[in-house]
Parts: sequence; C-alpha cells; structure tokens
Amino acid sequence: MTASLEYTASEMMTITAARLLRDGMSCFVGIGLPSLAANLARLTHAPDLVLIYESGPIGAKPPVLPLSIGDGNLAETAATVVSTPEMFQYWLQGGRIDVGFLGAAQIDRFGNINTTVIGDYRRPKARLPGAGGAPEIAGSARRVFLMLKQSARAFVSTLDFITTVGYLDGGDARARLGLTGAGPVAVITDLCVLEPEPPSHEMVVASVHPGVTRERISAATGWPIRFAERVRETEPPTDGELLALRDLQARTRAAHGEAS
Amino acid sequence: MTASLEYTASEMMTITAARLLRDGMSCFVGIGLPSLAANLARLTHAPDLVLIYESGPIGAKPPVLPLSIGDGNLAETAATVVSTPEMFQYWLQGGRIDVGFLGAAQIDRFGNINTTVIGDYRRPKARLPGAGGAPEIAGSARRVFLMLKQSARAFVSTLDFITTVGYLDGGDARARLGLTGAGPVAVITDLCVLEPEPPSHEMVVASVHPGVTRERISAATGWPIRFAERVRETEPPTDGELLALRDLQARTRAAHGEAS
Amino acid sequence: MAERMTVREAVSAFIHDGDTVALEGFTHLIPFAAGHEVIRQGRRDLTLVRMTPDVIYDQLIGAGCATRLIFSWGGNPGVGSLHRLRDAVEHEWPHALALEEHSHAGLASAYVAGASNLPFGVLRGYAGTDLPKVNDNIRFVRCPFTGEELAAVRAVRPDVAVIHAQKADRKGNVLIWGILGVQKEAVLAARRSIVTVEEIVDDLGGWPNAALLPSWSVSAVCEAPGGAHPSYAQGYYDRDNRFYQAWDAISHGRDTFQAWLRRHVLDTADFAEYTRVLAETQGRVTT
Amino acid sequence: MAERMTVREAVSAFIHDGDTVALEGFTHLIPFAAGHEVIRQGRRDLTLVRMTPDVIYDQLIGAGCATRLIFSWGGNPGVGSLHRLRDAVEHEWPHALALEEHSHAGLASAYVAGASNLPFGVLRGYAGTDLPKVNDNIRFVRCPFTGEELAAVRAVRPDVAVIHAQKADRKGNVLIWGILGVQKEAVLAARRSIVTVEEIVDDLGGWPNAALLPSWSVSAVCEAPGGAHPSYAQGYYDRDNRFYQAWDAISHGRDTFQAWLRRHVLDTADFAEYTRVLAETQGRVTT
Repeated sequence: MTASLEYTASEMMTITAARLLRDGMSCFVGIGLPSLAANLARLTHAPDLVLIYESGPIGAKPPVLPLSIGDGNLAETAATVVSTPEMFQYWLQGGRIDVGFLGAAQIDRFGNINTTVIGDYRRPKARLPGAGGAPEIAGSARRVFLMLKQSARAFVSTLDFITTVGYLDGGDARARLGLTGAGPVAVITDLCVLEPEPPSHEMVVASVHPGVTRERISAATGWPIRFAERVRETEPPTDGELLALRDLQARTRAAHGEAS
Repeated sequence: MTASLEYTASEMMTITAARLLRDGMSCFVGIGLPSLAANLARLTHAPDLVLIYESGPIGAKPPVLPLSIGDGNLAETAATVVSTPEMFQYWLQGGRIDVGFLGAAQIDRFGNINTTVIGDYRRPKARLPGAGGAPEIAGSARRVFLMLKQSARAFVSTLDFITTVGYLDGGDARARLGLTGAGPVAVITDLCVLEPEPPSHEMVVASVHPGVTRERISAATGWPIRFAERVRETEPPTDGELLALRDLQARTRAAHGEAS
Repeated sequence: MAERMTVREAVSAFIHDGDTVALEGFTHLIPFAAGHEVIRQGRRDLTLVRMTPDVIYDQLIGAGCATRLIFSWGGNPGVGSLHRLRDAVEHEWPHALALEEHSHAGLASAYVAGASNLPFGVLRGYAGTDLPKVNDNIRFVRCPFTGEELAAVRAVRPDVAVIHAQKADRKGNVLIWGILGVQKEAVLAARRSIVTVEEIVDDLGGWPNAALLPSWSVSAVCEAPGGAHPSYAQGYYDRDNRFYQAWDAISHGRDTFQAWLRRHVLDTADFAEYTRVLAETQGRVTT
Repeated sequence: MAERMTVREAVSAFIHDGDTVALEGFTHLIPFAAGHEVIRQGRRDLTLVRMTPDVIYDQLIGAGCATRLIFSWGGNPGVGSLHRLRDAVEHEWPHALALEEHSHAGLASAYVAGASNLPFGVLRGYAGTDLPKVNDNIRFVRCPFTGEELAAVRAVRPDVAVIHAQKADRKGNVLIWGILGVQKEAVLAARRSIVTVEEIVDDLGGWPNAALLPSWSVSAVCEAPGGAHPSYAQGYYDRDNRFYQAWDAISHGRDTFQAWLRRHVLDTADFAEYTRVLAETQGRVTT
C-alpha cells in the first residue's frame, strides 16, 4: 500500500532506515537519527528488535526517544544494564551485534566517516565531538547502516580526518585491516539509499526515493556519484509507518517539553 | 593473661596466625587453615577484617566455616559478590589486598610453594590440586602469610615444582621479577613462626611456641633450619581465644553434620 | 534465540565427540545434570575446561569421556583429592589425560579474552613459577609503552559452554545470582551454549544491573530442577556436603566408582531418576 | 576507610593544581556538585579525563581549570557542541587545551587497565583510523600466539576520580545502580577518589551482585543531594533536559558564559546555594 498522506524527506529517510532492521536482530544504536529509526522499527514491524546503547542498556524499550545516549528510560526498560567496558568488550568486540547503526558528520565514497575535525587537526576550522563508539561499532558489528542527510558538505571527496573506517580506500583494504565485521552495507539519506559496489566497494546509488531526481542527488554529493546498473525506486512510506513515526515524535516532544 | 585451659599445637598455630591480622585489613583468604584463622580473627580482635574469597565474595562474614571456597554462606553474608575475573583483575591485581593468606603442601627455605606435583611433572608420584589463586595472590597482595603444619615432608630443601613464588632463590630475586607485593612475611606452623631474614630472605625461626624445643623444629624441617639472633617465645593462647576458636569449630561441625 | 529443550536433546544436539567443553561453576551452580547426560550419551575425546574441576569432572574423567583437561585447581573442595582425576594422570586409567594447567588468574583472563574475541589475555602473573615451562599457552609480552614484561595467556574458546542458573523466562533469557564465577564469560567465549535452570518462569523479576544472559546469546535452555546437586543453587537448595565427603570413598577404588556410576548415571534415564536412586542409596553411601 | 566530608573539604583535601582528574559519568550520575567546587576553589592546570565530557567539563574548561583533556566524545548530548570546549581548542580561550583523544572502546580499555594495575589495555580497534596518528598513547601489539596485530592503549591512572552515586552507608560503602558507565573503573584506577551521594543511609539495602564500592576502596564520601543536576540520579530525579538545551545559548558567548558562571558558581557558597540561584534564574534562562 502506498501513502495517501503527505510526507517529508526526513520521514522517508527514517522509514527507509527502519525497514532495514529485521525482528530479533541485536542493534547497537547511535543517538539521534539511528535511535529514531531503530525505535520506529521496534514499534512497527520488529517488536523483538534488541536495542543496545553504548551506555550499557541491553534490550531497551524506551517509551519515547531518549535525548541522550544514557537517558533513564533506557536503563529502566532494558533487560539489563552492563558497564560500558563490558558493553564494548563482551558484547560489541565479542561479535554479538548484528547491526551497528550510526550517523555521521562527513562521509566519503568508501563509507569512511569523519566526526573529529573540519580542517587541520591541530588548527581546526571546526572541532567536532570525536569518535565515541563509532570506530569499533563499525569494525565489529556484523554489518553497519549509516544514516545522514545528503549534502555536498557531508558527502565529501576527501575527509579531513578518518575517524571511523568503512572500506578505507576501497577494494580489499578493509579486509586487510582484519576487521571482523562486513562494514557499511547501506547509507540511508533523505534522497536515496547507497550501497557498496563490489569489488571496489564504492558507494553507489541503489535506490532513489520517490520524486527525487538523479541531478539532485549528484548536486548533493561532493564526488561524482555513480548509480547502480539497476536503480530501484524506494517504496514510499505507508500511512501506518507515518502515523507510528509521528506519534513517536509527538510523544517525545511532549515528554521532553520544548526540548525536542 | 595466659591460658588456664589446655590447648593443642593446632590451636596454638591457628591463634598465632589469627593474631597477625589487624582490624580493617582486606584479607584474601585461602580455604582451610587460613579461612579458619581469618574467621577467628574476625570473631575476636578484628571485627572489621574484610574477608575476600577468590570465588567472588567481598566482606564475607560466614556464621560457620565454609567447607568450600564458594559456600552459600559466603555470598549471603558478603557486602557484595563480584565475578571471578573481576576479583582477580580489579581487586587482587589492582593492588587493593592488604594480606594474602595461604596454605601450602610443600614450601622451601625461601617461602616458595609447591601445590602441583610430587615427583616428576610428566610422571608424578602424586598429583596435587594445582595452583588455584595462589601464584597471583602471593604476587600481588601487599604481604603474604603462609600457614601449614611443620614436617620434614612439607618443609623441603628442594621443591619438585615451583607453583607459587616466595623469594625464589633469595636475595633480590623476587624484586627482579617485578612482583608488586612484598611476599611471604611470616610462615605460621604448629611449632613456630618463621620470618624471612634480610638480605637473603631465607626463612628463619623468629618465634617458638611454648614448650617446643629447637631440636623438634629442626627435625621437622627438611633443610638445616636457622634461628634468628633473638628468638621470641610465642604468647600462649588466652582462654578467650581458645573458647572462640572451639565455639567456631563446634558450630561448624554442627552445621556440616559429620562433615567436619 | 535460545531453544527450549530437554537436557538429553541439548547434549545430543550441541556436544559432539572431540569437542572442547566447559562445564563451568565455581562451587555454586555446577551443571551436574548436564554432565551426567554427557556420560550417559557416551561422549569421547572431549577436552574439558574448568577453573575448578570437581566431582562432576572426576565422574566424566573416570567414565572415559575426556582425553584433555584445561584447569587451574582440581580437587574435591574441603575434602581432598579427585581420585579419578589422579588415577588418569598417575596411571592412565581409564586412559591417559593430557593436562594444560593455569593459575586461576590466568585461566580467568583466558576466558575473558575468549568472551572479548581477543586471541590472548594479559595479566601480572606466572613470573618465576614453573607453570610456563609446562604450558605453552602461557607466554610473555612487552608493554609497548613502558617496556614492562607481562604474562599472556591464549584465549579459551570452547566449542560448547554448559552452565546451570537459577531462572530463565519463556523467551530464554537467563538470570544468575550469588557466586558467578566465570559462567558468563564461559558462555560468551563459546561457540554454543547450554544453560540448565532450576525453573522457567513468566517473569524473571531481577534487579538493576542483574547478571543476565539474553536469550539470543544462548543456544539452549533446559529446565533441570535440582540440576546442580550436590552443588547448590542459591535461593533453592544448599550444598550437599555429605555427598562430597561420600565421594572420597566412592571414587577411591575403580570398582566402587564404576558400580556407583552404573547404578546412578548409566542405568538411569535422566536426572530425575538419578535423584530417586540417590535418595535410596545415599543413606548407605554416606555412612 | 572512606572519610565522611563535605564536598568543599574533599575537593580541597584531594584535588590539587596540576592533578589528573576524572569526573566520570555516562549521562547518568555526573558529579556536577563536585565539579562546581573545583571551579570555586580555582584549581588550575588540571588534566581532565572523561569518556563523555559534557556540560560540567565545558564549565571547567571555560573557567580555565584545565590545560589538557583526555576523552572519547565531547558534546552536549542531544543538543550539539560544547562551545567552551570548542573555543579553547579553536581559539585558545581562556587558554590552549591539549587534547588526547580515543574511541569509547579505547578509553574504556585504558580505564580497565588502570583499575587492573596493568600498564596497557588491548582491543580490536583503531585499525585504519587517523586516531593513532594524533595520539601516541595508541599503539599496536602482536599476539604472542597467533601473530595477530591488535591495538594497545596506555592505562589511565588518574590522581583523583570523582563520581556521584545514589547511596552510601555510614561506614562509607557506596551503592550505584542503573547506567554505570566506567565509574567503578575510574575509582579503582585512581590513586584517590571522591564519591558524592544523594543520601547517606543506615542500611544500603542492595541486592545480589550489586555494584558496590567498599568503604576501603574510596577516599572520601560526601552527601550532596541533587549533586548530579542537570544530569540525573536513577530513583531520585530525572535529567533536566531543559538545562542542557539552555546551556547551548548560555555557553555560546564568552560574556554570557562568564556571567552565568559568576552568578551560579563563583558567587555561590555551595551546591545548595547554586540550586537556589538556579531556581530563580532558570525561568529566564530557558525561555
């Protein structure tokens, strides 16, 4: 069924990302967009999706979106809460995470991520928050989904700093690093879905959201982006998905006050 | 006050060992004789002695002696119970244990311990239980007390196997190993108390229990044992100490049935 | 997700001849029911791993299930020797048993490394002892910052971990409390895992930061009330110290051991029947 | 044994100019009361350590207490940048701030190594990233068994760790629950430690295997009700998300920041007065 409701590009992005999560998966969730999409999946088609946050909660079922990575509603609804070292050593590095779900400030054509600095490291134009859990999530989770709004400032030809490795400079470069996970298998944006194309592992457009032109995608990408041989059109959101998403966001706004 | 009650050599040994523990110390306790002496100390002059067992209990206050290193009454009375890896990594190796209190099958003149085999390792005359926690307890506790009955079979000139290091071959050999703890500062037996004599760190008789002759001590030692320049006589047990010890052992026998 | 199975089904599905198997438990929650089923099903050539091999390992070794033992302390706690273990090591009966021995700190680090998917663990240990001379899985590494030398142990990665816990819920989430030993690390270090529990409940209850194994981290959950006997399950029953003492006499001779094993394990269908037979025999056994 | 003290006494006794100080907390239980007291007492040249430096670190940095920061993620959770941190790094205001940055997994391993009295920690991490190029405390080691290369991080050993917890008893034993972060590791890695608590009680209560710091592992215990605000204390009060959002505007300009700091921290005697002043100003601040 297609949507009778109007929807925004952000809603399209979130719903497309949520659909990639299968019921019963263990999903290591970054705060912000990934947390939004993962909770939407849990509230729609994947009720037994296991949400894991780096602050320690395993199996969190927050009634509203957490504002921070360590909100109380994560701990209170989790099956248990482990220490941060245990989380990274036993659960992530231990190889027990199906999906690492991350946002990013900047990515390149091989799915590498910069969340450290814009400009020179020693004299940065802009200092970003830094690595957080991303490098090892991207290294050890069985597969990684990336989610961010597409723009030429975010999708750059060369990163100022490699904080988190996707496929490095492509080909078998990632494999040679000995990372245990497969790496980023999808980048979900407000315009399209990118997937790594073997053997180069360059990110190419695999699915275009309804009503988005190739020109617009190219203009929003800082490198000459390529399109897969057979590009799909992304299924538009269903009314059910849209209503669930809007309800979650409304409840979150109400809970956090003018917060969100 | 001296004892009006008769007492056995074992009681003398246990009470002498218990006296070495000061209130408030954190004491990593081996099962058997050390556990008996440490609990006696806790029930007499050291009510805030912190008893730590390798199975995980921190601050155990067992009403009767545990038969095993992991009895329920240790967990039920402890301030908390940590996992065995945490016990060894954070609490012992972390340098937070004041006293490591161990028994032994065989020791040599430098306080090294064998609890592995009698005879050749590959074709042992007798297979002993093995290392357990002893090597790292003896390495990382700030100081170590050893407790065992004295006999020429237990106090040997050469160990068949070095399971746990005291002062190795003496002098600064232990220091050169980089072990963080001071090593065995007292060996308490049913006949006397031995202490390492600087600079060789050979164990010499520092205190003789009442009524024990030097000849008897020499006969019960597998190497030509030496006596300190000024040998003390061990204070005999007080009635209070004896009654507390006998009461603890009686309660233990009752609790474990024909057990003990 | 953990499959709900009987102990017989789980042992048959997940434990194979030649496997490396860790039946863990530090005095508390020792998985006797599962161990007996391994004997009943006649597994052979097992490499057994355990920090504190005790009576159930004595039974497995005496029954001829194991050809190798990785351990750090092997005895009958509070009683004395494991006679079957000693008979295997000293006289190769029923056959030879290869030993790989550690200290507790070393084997605990090896489990932690396994659970952390690291090839080795680092500790301050073994320096000056003879253990590295007889165990090639103990080596030394240099700190890349200080140049200090530290001990390294090869990670333990069992094919199967078997533990006993107090409770599981219907989804297969497992709750453990009291003395935890290295049970959690053993399960997370292993490729497959079997958890026997005292009871399966609708709601685990639990408390903040409880030691919990999510269903998706376990292969099989089996209801086995009393399944830790003669070990204990905190909150359910106490340790049967009399049995541990009786075991000294039972296990001392090969004949008395074999007779006991036939009567109580080989000729019983399951742990429930073992418990009934034991109730009949224990009076005589312990006096 | 932990000494019972006021926050002022503890900061004055245990935190000195030039110290390496870890005020830990992973969103939950962030020790704001103690952090404010460090600012009030005008500490300088501190090396601050924290996995997730947030608003209290922004305040300490903006107040000029720190010359170095060891961290893995620095932001205002759910809001955006830490403007005082950025101003120090980008424009050396109030002075330069040296950075030593890790990933969460790396810094967590460094705390674990510190708590374990090991000189380094080992992890699968950093491979291929630019982080080792800018942080010499990230290196690589080879497994002595498999030859595999793994990342190594230098242990973190703070002079002082400061954490906030829910409860302590009169002996100074500390109970923590909910999101634990690396607070326990920070205390055990540090030479000295200050624990502020919501309340001091006769009986901790607690449950099996509770996260507890025994009195003898802590230097000072200080009663500081509400002492984690605007962070939260599970079981006591919720996170003040409005404050975190308001902080974005307060901290954006140097003048507004300094005015806020003077009014709320420098000109207040203690956390109780801070709380009173904040109640007056917050209406205006957050709208």
